[in-house]
Amino acid sequence: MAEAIAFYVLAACILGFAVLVVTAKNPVHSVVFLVLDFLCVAALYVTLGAEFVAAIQVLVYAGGIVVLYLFVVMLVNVKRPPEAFRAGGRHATLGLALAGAVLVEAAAIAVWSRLSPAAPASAAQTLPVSGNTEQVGWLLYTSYLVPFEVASMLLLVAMVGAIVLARKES
Amino acid sequence: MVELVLIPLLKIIVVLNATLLGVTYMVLLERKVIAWAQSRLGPMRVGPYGVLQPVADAMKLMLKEDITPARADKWVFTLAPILSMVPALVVYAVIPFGDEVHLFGRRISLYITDINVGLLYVVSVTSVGVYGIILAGYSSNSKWPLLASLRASAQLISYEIAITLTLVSVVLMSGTLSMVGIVTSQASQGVWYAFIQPMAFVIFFIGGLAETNRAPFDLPEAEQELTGGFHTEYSGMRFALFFLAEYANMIVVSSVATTLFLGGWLRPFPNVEFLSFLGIVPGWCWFLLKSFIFLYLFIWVRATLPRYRYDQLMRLGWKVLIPLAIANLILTAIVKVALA
Amino acid sequence: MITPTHYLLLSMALFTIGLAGVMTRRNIIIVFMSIELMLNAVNINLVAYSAQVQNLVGQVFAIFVIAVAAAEAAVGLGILLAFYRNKETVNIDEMNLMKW
Amino acid sequence: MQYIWAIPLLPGLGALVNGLVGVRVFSRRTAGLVACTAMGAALALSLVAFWQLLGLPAEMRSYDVVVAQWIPSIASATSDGARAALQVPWGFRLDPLSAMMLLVVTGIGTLIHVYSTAYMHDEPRGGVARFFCYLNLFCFFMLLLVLGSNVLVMFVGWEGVGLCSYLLIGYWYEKPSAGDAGKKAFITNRIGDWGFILGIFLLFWTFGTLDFVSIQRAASAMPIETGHFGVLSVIALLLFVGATGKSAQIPLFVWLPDAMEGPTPVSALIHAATMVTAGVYMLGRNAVLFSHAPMVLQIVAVVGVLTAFLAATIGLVQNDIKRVLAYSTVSQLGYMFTAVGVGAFSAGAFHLMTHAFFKALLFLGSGSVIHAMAGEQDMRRMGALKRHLPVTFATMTIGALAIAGIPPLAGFFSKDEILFRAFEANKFIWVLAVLTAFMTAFYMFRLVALTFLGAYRGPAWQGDAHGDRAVAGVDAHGHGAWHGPHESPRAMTLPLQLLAAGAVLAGFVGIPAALGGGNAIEHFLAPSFAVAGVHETAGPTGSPGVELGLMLFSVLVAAAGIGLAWKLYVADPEMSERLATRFASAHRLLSRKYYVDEFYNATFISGTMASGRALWTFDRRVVDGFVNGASWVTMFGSWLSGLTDRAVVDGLVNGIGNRLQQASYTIRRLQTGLVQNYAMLMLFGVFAFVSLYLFVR
Repeated sequence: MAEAIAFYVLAACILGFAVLVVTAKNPVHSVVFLVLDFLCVAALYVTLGAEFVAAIQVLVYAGGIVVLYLFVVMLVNVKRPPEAFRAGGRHATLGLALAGAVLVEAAAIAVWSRLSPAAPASAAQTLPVSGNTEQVGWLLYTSYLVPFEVASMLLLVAMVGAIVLARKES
Repeated sequence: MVELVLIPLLKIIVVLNATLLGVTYMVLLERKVIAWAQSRLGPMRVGPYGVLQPVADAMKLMLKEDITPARADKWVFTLAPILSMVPALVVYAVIPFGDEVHLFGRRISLYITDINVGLLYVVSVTSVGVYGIILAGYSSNSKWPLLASLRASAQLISYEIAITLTLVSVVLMSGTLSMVGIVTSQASQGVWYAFIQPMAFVIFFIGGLAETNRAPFDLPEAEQELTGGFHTEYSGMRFALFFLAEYANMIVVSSVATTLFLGGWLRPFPNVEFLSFLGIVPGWCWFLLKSFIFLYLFIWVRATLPRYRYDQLMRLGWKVLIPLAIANLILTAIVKVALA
Repeated sequence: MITPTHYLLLSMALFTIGLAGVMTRRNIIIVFMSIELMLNAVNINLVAYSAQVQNLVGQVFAIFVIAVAAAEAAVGLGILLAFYRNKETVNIDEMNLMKW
Repeated sequence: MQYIWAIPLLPGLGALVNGLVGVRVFSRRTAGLVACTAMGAALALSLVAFWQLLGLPAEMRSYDVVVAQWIPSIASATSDGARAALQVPWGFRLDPLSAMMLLVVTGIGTLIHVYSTAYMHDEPRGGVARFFCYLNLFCFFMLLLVLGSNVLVMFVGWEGVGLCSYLLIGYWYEKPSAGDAGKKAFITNRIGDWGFILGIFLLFWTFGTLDFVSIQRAASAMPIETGHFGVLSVIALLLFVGATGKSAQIPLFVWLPDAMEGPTPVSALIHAATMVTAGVYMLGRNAVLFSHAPMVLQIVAVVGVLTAFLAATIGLVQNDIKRVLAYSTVSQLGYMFTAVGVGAFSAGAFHLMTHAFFKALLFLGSGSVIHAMAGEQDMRRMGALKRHLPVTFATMTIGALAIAGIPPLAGFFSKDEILFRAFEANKFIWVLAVLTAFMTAFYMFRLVALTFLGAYRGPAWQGDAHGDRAVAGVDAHGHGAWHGPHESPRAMTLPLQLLAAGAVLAGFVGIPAALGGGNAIEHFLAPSFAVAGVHETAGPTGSPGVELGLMLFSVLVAAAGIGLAWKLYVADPEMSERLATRFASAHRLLSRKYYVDEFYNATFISGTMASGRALWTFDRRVVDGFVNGASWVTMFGSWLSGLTDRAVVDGLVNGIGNRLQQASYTIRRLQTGLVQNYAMLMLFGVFAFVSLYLFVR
């Protein structure tokens, strides 16, 4: 019951903020709604018992990435409104319609063909540690060590690339 | 029912009021201390020795006209103080003020909740706090607040990294993310992490100063150059909110520092037997004492040190603190593996 | 009772909203944000199913997705800044250099 | 004797040297020297070989030398279906007949070479070298012809001498008449050679071999085709056709008189002594075949005697000294063929030899006269040259007597041999032969009389320049104006004297039995024909009395001819004119050589021309029509295809190209470079797949 309430409330918040993110005229508002959206998503994670992911969501997304967006938004304080120029043949409405159609179809599929795995296909894997964070950490440092390192390398490369890109040529 | 709703509610009310009260008198304390440091008297008019000064300030702030600048982004302008206030208060949810106490025949733990990602929670929430500043600077549609907010956000993000790294090294020592767990682990290990992680402690303290925009890192509100920083355009209650948020953050930082490095509610040298007579003093007193010492350090530093230049700030953050923190982290890991 | 289907529908909706943003908005920064939304939709799915099947791999993947999102944001915004420095615009309609 | 292969080779080398080097660098003297040494060496060799041959017993007087394999054995079918190998070696055979010819060719050839050195010394330098080159080359081929041990080698020589005669007749090629004469000779010979080569094919087809001896053996095994006209007869006839071509018999004799356009030594060597007798030699070589084909022999005899008679009649009235000799040559050749025709091969060969001597003598003498008269050939403008050229006069008189058959000169023996055999064989032939003999005596002495006796009718010296010959360059030898007739230099008179000696003595090798002689030549030559076992008994079948009578008769006839000639041209010359006017038509007929040339012109030549024209017209009209039509069709087709190419193919290609271009114009609008468009296309794909999954599943 409480779970259902929490879910519906959070879902409503998530979708609402998402719509606001997309529709906001002012990029800064979009950013703000994005932050709120992410916070709601993090809350959803908490309800799903994924505290670690939730924390990471807040820390990385809300605290890091979106701040980056905000920076950029404020850096590119555009002289003219960015929406001024409108290129022909972009068919935004068609794209919108297609997105809606895909949503409807996928929803239909999801609803009518109960994609939910009935029971835990594989009984909860037994990890030597208990607690969400510990288990995730265990997985990260045992089974998924290589992907973990690869991800770290990716981040490093991305950082270097971003710095190189953003540096003023002089 | 009582267990599930009432007691946490009571705890929250108590903590919030205590915090706000503490914040108000923190302001008075700061003014007094700085006055004394500058051989002044400080506020003396309102009440004996100006003890009622905070009340007067509160009244003034609440009664003042709340101005919204023209062509400001109105509701962001409104949202900004909230965004900076809420995280500051939310953090208290995981701060363990003390051990369990027996009250009215109940065992009541002196903390609101103890989540197993407590430390991450703290970091995340504080990292969210930066939005208040940025949005405030942006929405007030004025050049000084914008610059201030940019500085502030950059500064916060930079020092957040260092702080997080120190926290990681502490977590390495404790083996848990739960605040209570950290304290208990210090008890079980019989030593404050300040002694076995002095580097982390120092870095955390400096980072805390930066996180809370305190001197010598108070560039976001450098009066001389930015006329008050990101909340230049604010007034009245919204300004009060920023103010409260800042001091609340100070308390948060000091509380976290106490929890992580000074053993929380533990008496000094918990593993020394002949000091066990100190045990008669309840743990929450010890906690408040340690936090007070931290707060006093904050004020002391502000009264003592001049302000950094912006590039110096960044150089310190990126080229000194972060490398030191990383080195400390690696060293800790090595030692830990070696001992284990 | 909340079944994974609910979470699925939620993530679908979120994804579609992000998609709509990508399709419609002309400010490239907002397009980026929409992409972040889509990534979050994916993450919701992952986490929801990992909770459903009592398997934490989903959360691990979510973390990887977040890391990748961070990288993407960093590089993408760096590109955006470079572009802005050259063309003084963030209008995606004026970024048609891929034609040549 | 094993070096006989070198005999032809030496003149060949000389020709090579003169032809390659001499024409450029040799002086007249050097060129002559080279040629003469080559011939001299050849003569010496052949003398040695002849001597060695004489040393052998009569039966085995046949010596073969194979220098190299010419045609390695090529399997080929023959008449009886048996597969024989066509295998032709460069083989030379020395046997009595070839030995005799060898001596004649080399001997007379050498003399004539020597003669030529003086006769031609007014020619331009390169010309002389060329002349000697040709001359040597002729000797080379002639010797090849003579010594060839099989028909093919002989044929090579045959063609070679034909070529050389063409070259030498046309030696003064800047003279149209000379060129024409050369061509005439060559083409006429072609007709004969056509028959010859057909004969060769048939020979191989029949016998599967080309070696003379093998052919003779094989042929002797075959029955004599008295009644019917078998393959042997065909072969013989074909070979005879070839012989008529080479030896200027009816109907192919017309080229020989014109061949007199060539330098006189050439006439002497080729058209009197050697080449023209090659026909006779060839017949002798294949005596067996002919003796097995009596009907062909009849034909040969008739043709020979008719040729002899007609040529003699023509010779009566000719005024050109060389033409007289030419026609006499023809008639003498006719004699030889008559002899062959009546089966007297050895007699023919004998006459061949003697005739070679005195006819060469006469030609060289005439050459000397012409030389003395600075190129004048018309006898009516000569006369009384006796005191100017005594040697020439003497020698030519000897030659005339010899040819007239006055004993004991060479001509007497050989000619009487032939007459005797003809008398035995066929009286009609004998009559004609005798008449010919009479006429021969007559015109020969007419020649002598007109040339050497009587009054001088020639131009006065220091007088008018003898224009026409000036062109030829055989004018007063080099220096200035002509100062009267004079004796020729030693190099010319010496051969004359030698030949005169030959003309006197040559006959004595064949003294008939009737005169108590052993007829050595006949016995000597016998083996060459003996293989065939020809029914030619050494001794006359008739009684010696008859033979003696015949001899006496012929001598009388000859004397009568001489007397008549004396009467007409020395006693009172007017009488000849009177006769000429009286019998104008006959005279004209004769002087026009029975209009044979005209006849040939009217029939064969113009016929050929007409057929050629017709063919040409056919060619141009029909063939070219076809060709052009074909080409036109091709062009039209290609034009059509080009049209289709442009219209259809190119149209298709360009059309496709244009369609593609327009399509790309439209499709390019898809390529907006806008990320969102691409994203939307992706989305469209997603939509499609989701719908698929949803509705199809």
